[in-house]
Amino acid sequence: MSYEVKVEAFEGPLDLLLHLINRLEIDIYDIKMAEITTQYMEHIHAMKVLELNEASEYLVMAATLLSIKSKMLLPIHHGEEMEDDFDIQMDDPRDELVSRLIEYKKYKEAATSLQEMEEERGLFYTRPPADLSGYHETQQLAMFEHDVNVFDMLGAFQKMLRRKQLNAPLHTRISKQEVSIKEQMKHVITTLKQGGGKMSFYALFPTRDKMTIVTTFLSLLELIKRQIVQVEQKDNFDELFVLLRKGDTESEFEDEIDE
Amino acid sequence: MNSKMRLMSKIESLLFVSGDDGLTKKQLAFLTESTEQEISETLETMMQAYVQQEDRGIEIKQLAGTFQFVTKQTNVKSIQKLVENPTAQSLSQASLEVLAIIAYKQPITRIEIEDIRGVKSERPIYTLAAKGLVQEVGRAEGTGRAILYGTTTEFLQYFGLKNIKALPPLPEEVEGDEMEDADLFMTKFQEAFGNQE
Amino acid sequence: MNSKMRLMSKIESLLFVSGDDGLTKKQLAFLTESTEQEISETLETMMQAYVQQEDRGIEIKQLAGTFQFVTKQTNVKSIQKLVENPTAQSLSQASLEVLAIIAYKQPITRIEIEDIRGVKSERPIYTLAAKGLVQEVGRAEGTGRAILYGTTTEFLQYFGLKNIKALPPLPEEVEGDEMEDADLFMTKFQEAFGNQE
Repeated sequence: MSYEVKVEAFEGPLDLLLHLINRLEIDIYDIKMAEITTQYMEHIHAMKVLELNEASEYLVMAATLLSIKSKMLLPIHHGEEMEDDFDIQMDDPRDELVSRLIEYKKYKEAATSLQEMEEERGLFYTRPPADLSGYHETQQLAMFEHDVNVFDMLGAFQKMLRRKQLNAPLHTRISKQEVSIKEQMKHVITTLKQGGGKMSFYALFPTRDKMTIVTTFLSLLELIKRQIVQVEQKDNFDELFVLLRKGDTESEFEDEIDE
Repeated sequence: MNSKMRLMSKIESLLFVSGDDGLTKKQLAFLTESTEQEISETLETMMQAYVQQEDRGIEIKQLAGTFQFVTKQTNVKSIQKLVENPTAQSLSQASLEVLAIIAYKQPITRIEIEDIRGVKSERPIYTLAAKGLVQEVGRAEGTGRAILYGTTTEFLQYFGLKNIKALPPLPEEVEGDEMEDADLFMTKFQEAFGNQE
Repeated sequence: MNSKMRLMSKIESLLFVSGDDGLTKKQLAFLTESTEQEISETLETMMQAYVQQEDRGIEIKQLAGTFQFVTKQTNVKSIQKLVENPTAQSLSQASLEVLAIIAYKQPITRIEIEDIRGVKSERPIYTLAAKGLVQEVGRAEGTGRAILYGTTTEFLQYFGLKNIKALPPLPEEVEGDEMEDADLFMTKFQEAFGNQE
């Protein structure tokens, strides 16, 4: 491979194709199928696409490219008459792909201008409405404007988070209570017991909180090191399982952990 | 003249307390007991004056349908010192793409969004909904009655837009009905590919 | 002179965004990168100017060592009118905020809700309870035995939710980048582990 490809660099097969078209300086209306297919294949190999969530999308696109490529080869094997027929009767096999690419490109560019607007908007600040409760003489019933839905509620919450961004650093802030590795080790063991001694690795990470993920991970490493748990994976890309070593009682773990 | 200054003073008070909710011309007229015409003229004068006066740190902007006070861009550095994680909020590339599609194509279903992007888009849609930037605006007809997504007022506020029409035009429109093409694509591909095998 | 005007502009921006909390001279000096002496002099000038200029609707008030903007007393009637005819938006905002907090953090006390929002929340809670969307679900342990609030079945019905778990995730929990980091983390971890065996 001539150069390294970053996994996060592409938003999917269309994004990758646009990147290649741009880099190879290909006319989007006259895509050289052989060249782009080769390049595309090389890239998805380099990206270890099988590990990505979008693996199937990348593979379907690979099949599409191969299919178009082979269709374009067809008329060459026939005589000139056939080629004429081909031109009259059939569309260019690339048409659908081209229009998809152009459509996607439009929104990719629109996304870029949204990003610019986002940056620009970051240059000025508003303030939340003042607390006017002091002006109220009587308790008032607040009614919702229209039918509100869950998303309105989330929107309101989001607005509040933005408001809370202000003022924060000049006051003393109570940092989130961090879970210690020791505590997390105990938690992992309890979870494993509840799961019958064997659980999917991913099931041990039900949270998206980065701090907790890291702590859980470190606690697992520690547990493995102390041979309290072991990890099992049958084949590459198979699910990973965490196993609690049998025959140990809770108190033993407690003792080991507290050491 | 004096009455105009009094009106300006009232408007300043009202816009100050209403914060990022802002107020419309109609609301300002009602609250200050003046005509919408007077409000329009006075707002015009004020908006110019705030920008021109170098000792002012705020100005009036029309955002998400209302008039609101915002800080001047020149002071962004001082304010960012006050704000926690000033840049933490920016959206990911995936979210921006999905948001662009929803903004220009609304109302639109998840499947239609995924057809355009060529990848699953459940997660960015979720993130955008959770951030209050898009919401369910209805249900598509036909089987499944898929959720239709559209942008919110928060979207306008977030990107500093007066209203949805203030979005910049999409890069040159392509001839033909692309959505149909995109929808047909998979079917055709499957047929073509199936034959080849 | 010009630098003094720039300082005034910065102070106006900062006092504007800091709202009811206000800022001390020391904080203002830090944020604007000037001396407390400069801040004192400039604030003095500004405080006088705001009072004298009839077209201004806000003025600077010193409260317990902090400086903050308040609306001018002369405009109290207009603000009173706003309070009596609140924009539907502002009402919804407060109620929805409190509702979101209760829905996601239940059971929760009023004090905890106020800690999250940073403002008094008695009224919105009262309103939501009156509408049957939230209710007392128990008492907190410890002194005072504060009321714990939670959502009702009526709440689920109102928002068309099957159960409380059907709520979409909170924005902080789906923060795009964090999720990506987590995914990447898992991938890397898996690689590392695969090799180890």
